[in-house]
Amino acid sequence: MNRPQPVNFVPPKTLAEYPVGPCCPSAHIVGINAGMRTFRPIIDHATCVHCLRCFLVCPEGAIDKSEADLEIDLNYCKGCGVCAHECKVGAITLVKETEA
Amino acid sequence: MGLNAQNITNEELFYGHKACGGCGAALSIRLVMKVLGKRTFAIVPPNCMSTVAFIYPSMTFGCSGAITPFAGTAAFEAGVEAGAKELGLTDYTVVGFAGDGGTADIGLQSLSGAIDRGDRIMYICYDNEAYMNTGVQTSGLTPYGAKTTTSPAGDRLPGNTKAKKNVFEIVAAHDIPYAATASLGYPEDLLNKVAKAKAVNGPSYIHIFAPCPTGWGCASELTVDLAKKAVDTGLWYLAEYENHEYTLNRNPKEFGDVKEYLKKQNRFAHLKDEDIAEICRIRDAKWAQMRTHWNA
Amino acid sequence: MIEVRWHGRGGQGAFTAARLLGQAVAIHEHKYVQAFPSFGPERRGAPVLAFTRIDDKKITDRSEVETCDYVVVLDDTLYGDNVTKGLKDGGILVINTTQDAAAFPKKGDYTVITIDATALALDILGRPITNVPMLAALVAAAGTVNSDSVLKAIDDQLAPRIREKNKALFTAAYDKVKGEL
Amino acid sequence: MSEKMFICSDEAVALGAKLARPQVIAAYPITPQTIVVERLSDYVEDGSLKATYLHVESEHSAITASLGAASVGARTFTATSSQGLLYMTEGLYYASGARFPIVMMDANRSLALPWNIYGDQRDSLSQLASGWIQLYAEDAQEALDLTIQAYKVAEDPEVMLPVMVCLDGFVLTHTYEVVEIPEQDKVDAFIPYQNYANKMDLDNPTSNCITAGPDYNLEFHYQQHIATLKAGEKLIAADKEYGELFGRTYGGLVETYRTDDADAVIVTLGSVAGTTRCVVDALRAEGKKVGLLRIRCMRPFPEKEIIAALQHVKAVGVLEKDIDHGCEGVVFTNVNSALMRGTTKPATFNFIAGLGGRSILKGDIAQCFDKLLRQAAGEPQSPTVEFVKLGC
Repeated sequence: MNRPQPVNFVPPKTLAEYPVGPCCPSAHIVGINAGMRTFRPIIDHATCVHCLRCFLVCPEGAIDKSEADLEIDLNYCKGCGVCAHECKVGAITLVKETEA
Repeated sequence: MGLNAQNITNEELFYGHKACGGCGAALSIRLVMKVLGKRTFAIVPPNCMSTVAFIYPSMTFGCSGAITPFAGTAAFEAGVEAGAKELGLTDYTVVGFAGDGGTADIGLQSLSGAIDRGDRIMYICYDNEAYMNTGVQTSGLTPYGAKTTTSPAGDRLPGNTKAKKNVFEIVAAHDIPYAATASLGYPEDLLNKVAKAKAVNGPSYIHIFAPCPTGWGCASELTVDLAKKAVDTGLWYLAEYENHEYTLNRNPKEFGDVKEYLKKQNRFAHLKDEDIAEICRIRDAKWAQMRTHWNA
Repeated sequence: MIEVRWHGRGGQGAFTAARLLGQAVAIHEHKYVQAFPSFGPERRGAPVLAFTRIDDKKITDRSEVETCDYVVVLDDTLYGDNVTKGLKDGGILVINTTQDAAAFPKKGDYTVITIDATALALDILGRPITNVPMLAALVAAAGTVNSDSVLKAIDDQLAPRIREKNKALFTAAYDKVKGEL
Repeated sequence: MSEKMFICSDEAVALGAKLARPQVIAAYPITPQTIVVERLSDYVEDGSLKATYLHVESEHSAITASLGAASVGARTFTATSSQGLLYMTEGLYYASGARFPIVMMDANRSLALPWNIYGDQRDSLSQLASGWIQLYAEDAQEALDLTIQAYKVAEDPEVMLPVMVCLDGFVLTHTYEVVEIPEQDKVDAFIPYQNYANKMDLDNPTSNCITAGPDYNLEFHYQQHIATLKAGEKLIAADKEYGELFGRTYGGLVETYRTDDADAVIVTLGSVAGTTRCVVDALRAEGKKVGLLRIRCMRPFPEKEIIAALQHVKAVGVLEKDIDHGCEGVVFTNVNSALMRGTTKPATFNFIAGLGGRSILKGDIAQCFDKLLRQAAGEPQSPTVEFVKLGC
């Protein structure tokens, strides 16, 4: 998996610890979005033809193409279903999170 | 060979945002950033994207970014560009990401000014056809017949009574070096237009058709599908303006089923057949003009 | 403190005269000066005022000029009560006119100096621009400013192509008034 | 050697700005600010100032482009007036909130309606809460000096706030007087360019001008408040250092004139202070114990200085060119509030004058003093907000 990871953020306690005005390092994600997900996409790697349509159209960028098999970053996948809908070979199925 | 899913970077520069599932705006930014890379100043007015991307302490842009006053996306960009140039910075892109309201309505003045001055900035309009961040109000880019919270549909009105403002051609009328329309339904086309815009030594503009499942009242998995159908039905078009000329990138012989496109969206659920006929009439008039006057 | 009020019409250069005088005494005679126009949008032909305040010490007074030592009128069609208003006893009124001083009956104990600056300007500049000859007339009549300072100010402030002619015009007007005093 | 020039305050500000070497200038013309932007564009054109001049399409864009330029660490200058300042309002709050050290000249001009181009101070005084350091010049020399000092204060790492240099429309902007022009090398040494800690940096990307929810918002404002107060000390220090380098000091946040033993003092700001000084001298010559307190800095508000100078005075009048309709003059509100914190409080009176460019004559000011002296002599005066020279 090669996706940005959440940082361990310690809230500033003193004025000196606050940035000068509201600014912050970029790519500074705090917490995960998995809680927004009702359905979880599951890739059937045997069916997948690696066309990368799902990688391309994922609004989250949660599908990682760096390995031989595509991986989904479940920390940030919201389960919107675009990947499954756009998959031309039906390699992605959505499973209810409670049943996954 | 152009950019595509195979050769585009795996690196994400818009990641971990709190947008709704299936957000077309977020996908637009994500794809654009893949082409622009990390040496980018991303300027975003107050809209859904700044709201989900810049909440202290959670920052989802991987590049430099800032929230600008709503009406001033292009002006802020112009300032960044001028400052960066004066400080001797090289090899960077200044891009703005504004929605349809931030572009066609409140931001139009500053967009016009920046294009007119020839500032080297890129401006992306992600068009989801209403003010979504404030709860789906009509914008200058809301299409005819769409129901919003300020263009209700009832016995007297069919929802919004105006066709979309033609921002692409307003921008082109400045004789901008490069402008294009795009759709999330054709992501490879979008990537390559962004690459083209990035290379322009002057202002460039890309107008992306970007569905909003929440605002449109449709299933979240339909974002890309609806964006493609909008193009296939002729309700949106893929075009470019460069070298003082318009070019139509897709010129379908036959349009897809408009009713099928509309009926997947709650914002159009109320439309009667005559309203749909009016939508088709607006479409056909636009295509007749484009096919006559533009390179196809 | 010496206060000068200039009456002209928009486009005649009354404020330029006020500034030239200011430049002359401020930069070349090291005095303290304020020069300012009547405020607001200037429209060609409309009556306008300009002011010069001169003192040996720093001038902090920013109020309107209420009384003045010298009044300069660039165009005698502007002559009226507002021209003589506030003119101090012992002061000087300088008018661009073809008429004699007697045509401007005094309303106080001041001196009236007349000069046909338009004729001089037409003769030397070829245009009826009377601000420089009227400045010359004032300098000649008042005697408190060195004419060399004004010639230097003309060098400082006017565009090169009009400098020499305006200096000639200044000298001509200055000599004429001095000769008649 | 410094050079003396006979110029107006607009030109003085343009020269001050040029000496400060801004890298970006973004401005939109408005009377009576226009001479500033005309001169600056001349300097950029003739190469005497190396900067990018952005001819923007509105004041909203002028301040927004300034935000953009400052956000990458470029020294930035802009100028406006009146309606233009109001049109900038949104961006003013961005600039101070983002802690961008933009310097702006405001040519004080009345606000519509009634439509009016003449000088009063309703424009800048309407923006006291915008978070900008707000300075008021009395003459062209001070306007130039403040423009340079503004960068010193704005860019101080402990401050990092925008500064508005205000000067009276026409009365200053269009009045020519002798101004001493500082030497460029000395100005360079006084305000060397420095990196902004909060800028966007390509090599270490940051997100700027961001959102802070209820859990962090208050702290950012507290931080900004502390920095604004700090700016007061920095201005005093800058004035002192400037004096050592250039031979001119103005005395900090307020300037007092013959207040030490005064029974009656007029508090005012901007060019009318100069006229008041003449009136003070005239009345002193008659044996009347009167004085002047000129506020040079409205934000941060010089509470301590005002209490120290005025709490023992019997009657204080605030003479100001603005009105908060249905209340009182804004300067009066501020002065009164400060005096409430003193050990004793003088009787205070508010004089509204000069609105829409109405002239303030020496006699008008003398009448204000007359009211204050009567009060001081034990004859209670009406506390009602008084419109000076009201014609109805």
